[in-house]
Amino acid sequence: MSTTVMYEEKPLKVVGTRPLRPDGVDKVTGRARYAADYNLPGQLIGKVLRSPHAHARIKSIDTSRAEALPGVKAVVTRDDFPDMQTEYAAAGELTINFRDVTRNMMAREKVLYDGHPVAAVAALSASIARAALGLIKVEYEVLPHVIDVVEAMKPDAPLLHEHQFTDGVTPKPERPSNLAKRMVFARGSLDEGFKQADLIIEREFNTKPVHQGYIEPQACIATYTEDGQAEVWTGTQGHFVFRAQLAKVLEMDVSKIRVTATELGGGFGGKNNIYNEPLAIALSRKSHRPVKMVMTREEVFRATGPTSGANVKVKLGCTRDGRITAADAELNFQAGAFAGSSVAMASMCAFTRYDLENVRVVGHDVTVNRPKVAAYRAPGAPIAVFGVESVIDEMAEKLGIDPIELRLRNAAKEGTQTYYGPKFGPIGFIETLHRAKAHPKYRAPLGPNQGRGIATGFWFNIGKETSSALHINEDGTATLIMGTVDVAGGSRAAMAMMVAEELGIAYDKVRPVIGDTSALGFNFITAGSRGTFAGGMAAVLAARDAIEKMRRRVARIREVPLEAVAWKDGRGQPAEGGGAQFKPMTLQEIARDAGKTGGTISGHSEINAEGAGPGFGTHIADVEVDRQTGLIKIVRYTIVQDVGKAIHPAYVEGQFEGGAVQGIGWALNEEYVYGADGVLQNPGFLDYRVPVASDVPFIDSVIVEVPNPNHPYGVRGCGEVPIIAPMAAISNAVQNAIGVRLREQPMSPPRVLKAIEAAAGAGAQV
Amino acid sequence: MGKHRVMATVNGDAVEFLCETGQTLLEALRDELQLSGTKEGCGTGDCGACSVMLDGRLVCSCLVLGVEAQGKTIHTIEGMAKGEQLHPLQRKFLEHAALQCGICTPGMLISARALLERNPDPTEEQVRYGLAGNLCRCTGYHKIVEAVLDAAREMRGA
Amino acid sequence: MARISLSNNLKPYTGGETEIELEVGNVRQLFRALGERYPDLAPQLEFELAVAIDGVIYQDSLLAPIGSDSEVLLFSKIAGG
Amino acid sequence: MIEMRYEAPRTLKAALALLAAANGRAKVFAGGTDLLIQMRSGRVEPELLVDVKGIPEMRSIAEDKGGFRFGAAVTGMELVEHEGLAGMWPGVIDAVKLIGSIQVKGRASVGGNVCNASPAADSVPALVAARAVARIIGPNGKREVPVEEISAGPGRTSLGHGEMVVSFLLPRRPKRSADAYLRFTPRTEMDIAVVGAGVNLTLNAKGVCTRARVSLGAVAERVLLVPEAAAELIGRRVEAQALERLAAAASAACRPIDDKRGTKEFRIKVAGVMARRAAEIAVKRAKGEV
Repeated sequence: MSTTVMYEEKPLKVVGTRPLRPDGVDKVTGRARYAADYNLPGQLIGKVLRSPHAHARIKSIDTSRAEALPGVKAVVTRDDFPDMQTEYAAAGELTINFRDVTRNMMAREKVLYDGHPVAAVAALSASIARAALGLIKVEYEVLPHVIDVVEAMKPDAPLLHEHQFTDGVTPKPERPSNLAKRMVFARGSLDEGFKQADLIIEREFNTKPVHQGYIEPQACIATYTEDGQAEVWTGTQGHFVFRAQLAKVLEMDVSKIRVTATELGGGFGGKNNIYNEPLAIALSRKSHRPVKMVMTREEVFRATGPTSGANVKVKLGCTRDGRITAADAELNFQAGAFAGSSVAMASMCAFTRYDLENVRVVGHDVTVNRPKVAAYRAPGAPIAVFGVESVIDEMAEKLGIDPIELRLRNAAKEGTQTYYGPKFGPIGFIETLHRAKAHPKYRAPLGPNQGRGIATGFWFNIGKETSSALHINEDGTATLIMGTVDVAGGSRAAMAMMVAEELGIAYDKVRPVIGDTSALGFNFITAGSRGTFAGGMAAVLAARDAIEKMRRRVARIREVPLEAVAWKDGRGQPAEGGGAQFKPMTLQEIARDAGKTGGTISGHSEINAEGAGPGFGTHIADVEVDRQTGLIKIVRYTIVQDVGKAIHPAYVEGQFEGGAVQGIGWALNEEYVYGADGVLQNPGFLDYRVPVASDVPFIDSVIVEVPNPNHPYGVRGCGEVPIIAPMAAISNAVQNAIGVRLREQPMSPPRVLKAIEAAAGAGAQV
Repeated sequence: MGKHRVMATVNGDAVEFLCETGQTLLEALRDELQLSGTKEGCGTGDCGACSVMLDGRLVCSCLVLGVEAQGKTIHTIEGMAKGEQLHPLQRKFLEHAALQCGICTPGMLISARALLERNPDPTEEQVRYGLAGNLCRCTGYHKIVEAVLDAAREMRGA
Repeated sequence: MARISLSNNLKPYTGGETEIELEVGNVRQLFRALGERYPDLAPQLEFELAVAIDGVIYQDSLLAPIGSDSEVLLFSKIAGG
Repeated sequence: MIEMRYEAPRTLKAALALLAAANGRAKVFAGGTDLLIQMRSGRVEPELLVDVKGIPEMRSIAEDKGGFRFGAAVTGMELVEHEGLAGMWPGVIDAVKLIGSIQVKGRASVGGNVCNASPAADSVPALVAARAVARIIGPNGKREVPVEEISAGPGRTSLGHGEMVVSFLLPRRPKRSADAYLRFTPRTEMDIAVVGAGVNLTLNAKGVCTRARVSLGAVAERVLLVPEAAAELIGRRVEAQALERLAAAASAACRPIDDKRGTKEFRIKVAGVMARRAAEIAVKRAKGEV
């Protein structure tokens, strides 16, 4: 059943406060157990042999010498997995195709990127497993490769997939190509719109792939027993989705696989996909022992994530008074080795912050010889928004209109028709713009070589399948079993707070636990900022189910009609106008006697949450540019965002701060660097430069609360919006500081210095 | 030649373990001594998740060999609280919401304690540089820096 | 008959049609009818498309009812990281 | 698989004997912050690690001939915390402070930084500018070698088989002398120099530069000593014009490559900027203004 639960305004005791997270003490004492911290008796260590080539046909694989090495207990290759036909399923950001999933976890006909798995070994120790990898002989026929998205779209580019014919074009193409899919989102008439424009600006942008950069490398441990059952402990954003995928690629019954989501050391979209899990199960099946596999950081960079690199073209027209009349964009996204990037979502949110009559966005999904992209926090949106918000900034500058004012003149609001589909319900975009404009940081004085930039972001947010159970314990406490992984933001605390609010008991009397896949019905992955929205809705409904059962119990014990019992302040008491007087029963009293009055009480909910509320944010970035070296320093950074309702404001701020700094890293220095040979040159944290503490300032957070009408507490979801605007805000701030527009990401010192010199050479004001 | 037999003091306890020459102190702590609070994020000294104190020096345990621990004194996250009493830094990290996924937290706390031992009254900038060897991808460092400054205040009795 | 609109990006799969009328009682019936009418669209229906029925968005609700005078919009499903 | 051995000798003599017996298949192991990574990635596979951290001569810091001698295995943090050294050679300490994080400096040694022979090693330009001399011992006895002569290109040294660096001497210096080291990195910390510049100079009572050494890192196959750049300072007041010429001479001396860390053009330009800024700091220090 699809479910929406309407928002009710009511006095709150727990929601909106800042209690400590239930996983906190374990995390500050080193007790928290992440996947790599699990061990099983008799376990083997598994390691993966990876392709050293960007593109090659596998002519043969000889594992005999590895198998003969003492201590090696199993070796698996493509021959140990069934081939899969094209079949789609939902998985986090994107629809996945099992034909590709099985080829990505273990190469079949060809290797398609540096780092593509070719074989896996399980041995008594890591050092034996590593030595065994060196004994596997793979014969490759090296093929020409293509890394760049624009190059890959050319007709004579090296072809990754001989059977890939562009989807979404008519007539159907006769020749295969790297262009997997073309999509067009449109509304109104561009010709009309550009005719009405007084000012038209057309610009091109390029971005490099960036990695989610979670600090915990992928890890899992699996055991397969002789009766055909498998158990897996892994770091994942969605253990039910992993179970589904494992069942498919290993041709097992879902009921025979049990997955436990361990404490997760960061994901950000990058832990939505199976990598080592099927290999560990296959190795365990072959060796009859548990197999533990932990990726190295180098493997994480070479073979997981990243997000797309892209080429983006934006053309905007507007009137003299700043009303946008036409908006056109082309987004060319790298999908990596297999089709399916975030280009569709990027297309759908490129212009969606604005109320526009005439829009067209063309999206291209392009396969290249790089690791298959994974979701990364608001997948694709930062890339599209970098281009769009830069051009809007340029418009404001040319028209002499304040950049926030220009955005206010075009801002989407309730009732705005989007170009991708629905009309907006109540949204808080305009509120964020007003609050940003009024913020003291918007007027803070700027020093020499300093500048200020504005940019905005929008994300859809999602609901989807969610299950939850709430057990009322015999002492009057409650245990909440959740199926949505707490991907770090603190959703366990938020759920427990909402449940405590519903039950009318203290927050610390509710213990939230993430159940394994045997504990609950299906739960979709924690993605799309759905954790607190959908998980919260399920938890609230489980609590309401338990309350309903407790009311019934009170009615039976007190021998009054059900309608006479109201639930308030943690007890069943006479309903106003209910017609019966009786001694109220507290939750503790009900719980204590539950066994003898009809059995223990638990609430359940199994829903498909609909009604997610779109989120909007406005960012103010202040930068200082060293004109002689091109170094950009972030001086101040402010986020104003509508979250609907902040259940736990400190954890909402945490999402803003973390998302902003990821966005700052993306803007300034993060990038995948490939050599001419198609091999990744910076697979480590030394040369893949995520921000360190001394690179960033404090982040000012302003929480705006325009309730989502479709959630009992008004939650929209908040985790993804913060990463969308930083790239554009920083680029706009650089322009404001030194009069140079940066349209290449990352805005690293060599690129910035080059742009400064080019501008000086062109006679621009520097 | 077989494995090395190493005797060391970890969090005040005399311990003994066996290791190969190539095994790191991090591997010895996690796999031989079951002290898995120290984390591996990179294995190359670039993320700080494996930070421990070795004879009073802050080090990345992934860049120390297990065999070098012979006769040495090591402090890890597991020894930071004294019984029920959390270290002020641990408490402030909780109160300030200075952790999310928690994978960097043990190393971050060890580094923060080392910082405050050298400099009990650091500025914001000194805290940021003092923790620059510890990557955190979740928090943007904001609440971590606040928590360390607040803990420093409390520890100084200010 | 419910009025069905398909977002513009689906044109390649419908021979260019974006507005039709269908007699369907819920989303599952809608998908079945659309799949028969537009075979190229069929593979996308369940996994890639969301519907808005009289302004309310459903991403995964095959049984959501569609009234005889409903306005229904089909567009791409959304997710996140 | 050949098992790797580990030895921790207590004397130089014992260390030399171990190195000699290993026939080139041993590695001197001090901080290990480069070596362990190279071993992990399989780039080096030594049969023997000779841990020299227990050898007193390699772990001490002492005044020597009016300057300072420090052991090649002294850790970065020990150098940073040594007040006398920081007072006399602030530029060398600037450089040591930049060798990795506090954690890495808790282990990494200057001897390792020098012998790893990376053109981007932070301590090397500062040592070169400071006229530091390395004491090397080997099967044929002891020799003293200027630091700039140790690297023979990326990852290669001029050390012979069985030789190792024991210590470095930072010489005594005249009044009104100071040094400075600056590097450019995209991040504030945890990075490898895209360009590094060391400047060491002496002023006379009138503020005219009488002696100067300028060195550059990460702009060639090894750290460069750039006398042409120093010549622009000597005999002049270190002011705008001299600094401009210094910058130009530094840029002109570069012969860098494009790599993942920076482009050729960028390195050439920024080498001049770093040299100029380092000279400005050195002058302020020499005048006692900081």
